[in-house]
Amino acid sequence: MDFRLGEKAEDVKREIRAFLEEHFSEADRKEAAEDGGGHDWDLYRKLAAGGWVSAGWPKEFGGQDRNPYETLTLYWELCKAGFPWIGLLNNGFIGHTLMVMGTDFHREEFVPKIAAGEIAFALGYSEPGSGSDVANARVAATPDGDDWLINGEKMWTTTAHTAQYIFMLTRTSTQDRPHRGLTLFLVPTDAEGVEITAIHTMGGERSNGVSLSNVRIPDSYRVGEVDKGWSVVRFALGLEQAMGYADLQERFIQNAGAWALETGADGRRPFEDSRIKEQLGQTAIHAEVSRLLRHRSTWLAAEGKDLAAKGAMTKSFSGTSYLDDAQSWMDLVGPAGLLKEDEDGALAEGNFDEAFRQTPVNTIYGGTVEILRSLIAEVELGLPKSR
Amino acid sequence: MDFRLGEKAEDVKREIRAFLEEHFSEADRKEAAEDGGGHDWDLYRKLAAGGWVSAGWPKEFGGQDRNPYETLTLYWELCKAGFPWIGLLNNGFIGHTLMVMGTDFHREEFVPKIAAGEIAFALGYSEPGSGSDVANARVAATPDGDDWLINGEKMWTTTAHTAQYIFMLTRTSTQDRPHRGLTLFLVPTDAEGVEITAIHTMGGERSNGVSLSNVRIPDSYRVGEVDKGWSVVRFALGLEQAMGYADLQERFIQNAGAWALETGADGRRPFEDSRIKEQLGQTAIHAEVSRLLRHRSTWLAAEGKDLAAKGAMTKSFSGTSYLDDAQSWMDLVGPAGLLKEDEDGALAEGNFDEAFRQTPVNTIYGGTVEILRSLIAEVELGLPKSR
Amino acid sequence: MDLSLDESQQILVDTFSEMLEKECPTTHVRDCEETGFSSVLWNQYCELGANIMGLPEANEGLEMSLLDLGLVANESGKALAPVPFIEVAVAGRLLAKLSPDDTLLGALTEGKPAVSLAIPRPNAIFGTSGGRALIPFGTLADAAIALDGDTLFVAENGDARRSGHVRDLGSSALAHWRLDRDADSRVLASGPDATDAMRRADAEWKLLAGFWLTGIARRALAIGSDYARERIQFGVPIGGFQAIAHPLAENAIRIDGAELLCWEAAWADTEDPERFEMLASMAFVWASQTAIRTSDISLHTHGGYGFSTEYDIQMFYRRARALSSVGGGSQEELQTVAERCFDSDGSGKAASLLGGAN
Amino acid sequence: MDLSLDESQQILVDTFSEMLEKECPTTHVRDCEETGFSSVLWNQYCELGANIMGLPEANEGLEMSLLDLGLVANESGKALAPVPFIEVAVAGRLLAKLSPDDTLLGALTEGKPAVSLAIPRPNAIFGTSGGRALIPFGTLADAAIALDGDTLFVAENGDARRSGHVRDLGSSALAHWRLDRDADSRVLASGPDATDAMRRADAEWKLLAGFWLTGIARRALAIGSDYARERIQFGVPIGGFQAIAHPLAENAIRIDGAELLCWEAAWADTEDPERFEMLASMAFVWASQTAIRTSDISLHTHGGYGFSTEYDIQMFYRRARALSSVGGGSQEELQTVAERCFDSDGSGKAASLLGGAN
Repeated sequence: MDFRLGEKAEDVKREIRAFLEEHFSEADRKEAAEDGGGHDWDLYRKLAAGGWVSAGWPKEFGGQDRNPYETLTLYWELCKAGFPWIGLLNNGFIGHTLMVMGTDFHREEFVPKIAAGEIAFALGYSEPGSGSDVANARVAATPDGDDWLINGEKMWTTTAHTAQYIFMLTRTSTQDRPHRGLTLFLVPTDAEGVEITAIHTMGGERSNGVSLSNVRIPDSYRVGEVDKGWSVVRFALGLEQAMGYADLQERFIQNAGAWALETGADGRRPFEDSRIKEQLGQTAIHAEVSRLLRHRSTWLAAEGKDLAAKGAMTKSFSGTSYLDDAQSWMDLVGPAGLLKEDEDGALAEGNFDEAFRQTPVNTIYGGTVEILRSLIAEVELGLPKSR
Repeated sequence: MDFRLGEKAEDVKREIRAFLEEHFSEADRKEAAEDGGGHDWDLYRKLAAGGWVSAGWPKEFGGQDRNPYETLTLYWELCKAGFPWIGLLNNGFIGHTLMVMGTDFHREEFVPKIAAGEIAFALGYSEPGSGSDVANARVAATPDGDDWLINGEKMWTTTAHTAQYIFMLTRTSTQDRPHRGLTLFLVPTDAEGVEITAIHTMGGERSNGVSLSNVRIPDSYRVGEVDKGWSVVRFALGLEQAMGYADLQERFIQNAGAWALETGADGRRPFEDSRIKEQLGQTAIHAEVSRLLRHRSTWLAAEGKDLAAKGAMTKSFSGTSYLDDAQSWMDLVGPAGLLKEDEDGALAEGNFDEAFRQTPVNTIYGGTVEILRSLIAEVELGLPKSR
Repeated sequence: MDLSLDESQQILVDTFSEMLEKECPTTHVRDCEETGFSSVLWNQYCELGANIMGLPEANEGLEMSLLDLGLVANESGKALAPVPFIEVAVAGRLLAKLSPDDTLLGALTEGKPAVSLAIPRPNAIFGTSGGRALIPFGTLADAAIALDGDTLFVAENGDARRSGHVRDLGSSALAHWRLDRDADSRVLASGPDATDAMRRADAEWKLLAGFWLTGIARRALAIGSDYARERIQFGVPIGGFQAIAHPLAENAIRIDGAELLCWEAAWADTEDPERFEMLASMAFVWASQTAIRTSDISLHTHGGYGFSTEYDIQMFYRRARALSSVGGGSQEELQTVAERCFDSDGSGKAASLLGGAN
Repeated sequence: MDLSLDESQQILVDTFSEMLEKECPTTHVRDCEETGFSSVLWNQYCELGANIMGLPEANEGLEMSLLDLGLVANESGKALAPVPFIEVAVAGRLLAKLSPDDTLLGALTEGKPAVSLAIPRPNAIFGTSGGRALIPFGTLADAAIALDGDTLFVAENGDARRSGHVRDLGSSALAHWRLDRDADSRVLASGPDATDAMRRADAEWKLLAGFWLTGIARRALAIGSDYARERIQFGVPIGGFQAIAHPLAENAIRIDGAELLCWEAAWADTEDPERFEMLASMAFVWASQTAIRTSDISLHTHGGYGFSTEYDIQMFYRRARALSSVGGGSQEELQTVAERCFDSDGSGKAASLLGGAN
């Protein structure tokens, strides 16, 4: 038994913290939070220059062959620091996918550019009518000569406005059950017929709606076999679910703790109140359990073991416990907790307000807790399907 | 707007408290709790002698024509005092049912004896295979000449071991949907082929299983039309759901409060701790809301208005909030909370232990919270059926 | 027992409900997100007499009951009305009692949102800075009433006291005020008169906030239920899934409970006065817990859309939380509930207060 | 990173699991409800060396790790074994450290459940009577170790100290003990040595209780899931209803979390000692909350049957609650978690402790 992530991961932690120290100022953090788009080209190119974009890729594709614990640490530190890292996450995944499932053309045309930080991908799974029911995607791809024509509406396509391509789930057949007629394409965001509209959210994140009108895509931009896209999507969602928000929970408990230990204007420290201590204790436990579940997911993946529903557990627990904590804290800290960062008198750098606004969606995107619980009930407990 | 139950109810409260003072000692209370059967013939006859058994019945049937607020108060005070009142409750209901839906034979043979405290009825709805799915009853009643033969197993037939009759739901047809082939009979507990087995529970209540083997029942013991028993059962369950446990919640908060205000061996009072105060506040609110919901159910019934799902709301809220409180308190009070009444060092007369053991079933019997929530979702919110 | 509104109460509800439907659609609430105040809408309120409802006739008031005020607050909550109805009502009643000739009362009757109050927090979990407080609608008020020890005073010259609008989660028009008892302040009362009056005013604020929060919850539930009936996933309306339907149903119960509790507290003001302050505290806590939970559940029911600023439900989620926090939050108020339920000297009060009106 | 048991650990688990399956069916637990102790089963434990596992070789012990002890506690929890495994282990280790030649150690190695301890409650919500405490398995022990201020002592002559068995919710073999420092007591340590040693012993007790509670939860979940798969209502297994399936699934996650947390704490004992006491506290709280919730959900899944004494699940429900309460309960321990997470002087400790082993 060993709960350490290992020396290499320790090194990554030091290196990425040094990188952040050098390239990511407090002002950058606030700007990223204000923008909410999850991707910043200037910062991203610096990451790429440091080799971080392809860190987890095999050396043959120009990567650094870093182990899953190193990648975990990279993501963890960036996320916790408030770095706009969604583009990195997407690109890491798409790069991987293209290396494994792509054609030679994909590997030559896209992979090196991703590694170099020149292009970025957004993920286009959700649609207005298919949220938790991802397999119900209706954006249609119909053959037209050697090309495909794509029509429909995508939703929640985060980073689409800064990315060059969308990795898009489309419907190519309605003959069989819904998940047997799905195909993936790389859709250039500057292609004719693509329109991108900002979707702003309560949490401050900016996402996008994407409208597609007779968008012509060559067959060479198709990824994987026709009608066989479902397994790719499930794999992608599985990766997301295995992560959770333990990094943000760690930041939250550290901020809350630091605030509680400060002496207030009245000469007392919140830490002296038993209710504050209880809430610190509970929040710390939630953060620790979330971290352990995420580490376990990483360990299972590193060992090549079947994750079964362990990934779903990671996200479900982390999403609900962080939400619970954000809500409990807000009730505890009185009106000053409502104040936004930088407002006079704001507590814990506005983290109480921020967490209150940002945590509800954690129980939704990348798989709602309802979907995850049904999955866990089936896979872990052998209960019948409960949708 | 008027939140008072009225003068008459006030009178009942005084009278029944005087009755309890005279006839129901602390030793009686402990004996009733120990026995757990919910009915005591000695005490019951005294109640009947005071006219309480038929208090809510019309005068023409020898009742006192008391209004629903008076009946509410009667039940409330008895329950809160720990009086074994389940027999009274069942008999009040069966008496009513026989007056309204019974034959002349029923009204002459049974009603006066109920009022006199001579006979008692148990309710026989549940079966080993039909709990929340009451309509799925399988105990079979088959015609045999002018009689019926009854076969099968009943479960959770509380007071069957002290009652003369069981008001029993049986299956008389399997031709149509489950709830369209149900018929009710009065089954004498001393009839040949009836066997009653004690079921003991964690909460200390004693219930019964009833096995029926070729039990011969004359057709005159049938209540209501053949195959039309479902509406009777639904009505009965509706009455139970409109009650809840607000009386017991009131007792619980009063006991907890009295304990918190006592000076302990260390010279401090638990009330001085902010966590104890919070829990007292929350428990008091739950008790008040439960009381208000129950009063509303009573008011709606008194006004002849449709209860819709308001009865289900009463029981669902009361059952879950009392359970939550019992669990929260037990966590708060440390090991001494585990001790049973009369043990050296037990807290609040053992009420913490008692509530912890008794409250879980409140979310089950008379309609599980799941069934009630589905009903509320359909009736109050217009959502689709969610079973 | 009578748990219905009488005719005049129903007319009051209908009047405000209709006005708000017309004048305060959620688009209007959105337009006022930055300041948290709509002067246009407040004028409508004043035209219906909302500013003088709770004042005595001697102050040109309508002498309406707390229940009437509560019904208006409830409708306001449903509409998320960005107006200082509660503060004006409570501060006005407090002034009318202690300083019936106050010029500020004149300002209130003219429809100016001139006075607010510093809500006392005797059980605050951590201290606030001495002499400084977040005042609801403190961005607008000329004066705020506050308690300092056992002295109740009016802090005037708001412009000099407030340090600008601070942005908050729920557009609560909050401002920090210096509450020094300087030349721009005057004493309203001292000793037990002062603490009694402020405890009473606090209970009124809490009760009206309870009504308001119940309104937020009621509307949030309706929005969530509508969505659950209409949104199709896996080929059926999501309201048919127990995981969606049951939490909504549970909150339907809680909201009914909050409404009954608010009504009972307002009714008790005149009919069972010994229980009034306890019930007002309970109503605030329960309505807070209910509004926060219901708006959360309804937001969640919307899936990702609930999170989008284009949808209304997130405004309910933020405001439910914010209004409760402005009053100190539910956990803090629970202590007050306990103190009002139980005589700390262990006398028999608890049994009678908890036993209810009967 | 390696989150699996090694071969010897797996053998240990299998050994106890097989023994318990044979010697401790729930019928046996039922037979011991009155006393909360099975001498027959305890003999089996001793035959497998459970009484000396945690002792040093110098005391004829097996010097096994806390993780090994935890694995045995976990299996014991699954079986609801009525034996003082935790108390004997913790008290024995404490004695071995401070009083290696103690005659009580001899009694323990002979298999007598001779020593228990008074679990300290520095954050007790209300006071316990001075010099009197509820001792787990205090019905059997000859002696109990207790802290009095900064003096750690052994209170001997149990027969004279205990006032009989008190019946409790979870058959915890509790007895009240007088803990006077009289002629029948002797000092083990004083000053920081004493408080450090007791804090350490408390952490060990809490961690082993965490393992035990995790075992209770794991088995309770299995019982509830089995029932949900088999019980038919409305024509289908009830496990197909989200209202039944989702709470079970949620607790499956919590149990995995509790197990990981217990493992991490036990591992940290030697590998990350600075975090050990913090993690032990966390493990106790989380396993408590998880076991209580899981056993409640599983009981509820059974419908009325869960309530019947004939079904096993109610024994899990009662014991989960009781074992947690014997340790003071989770809410009390949360304060300890916070104190161990954060240096109260605000130094940088928090960041490093909370940041985990990495």
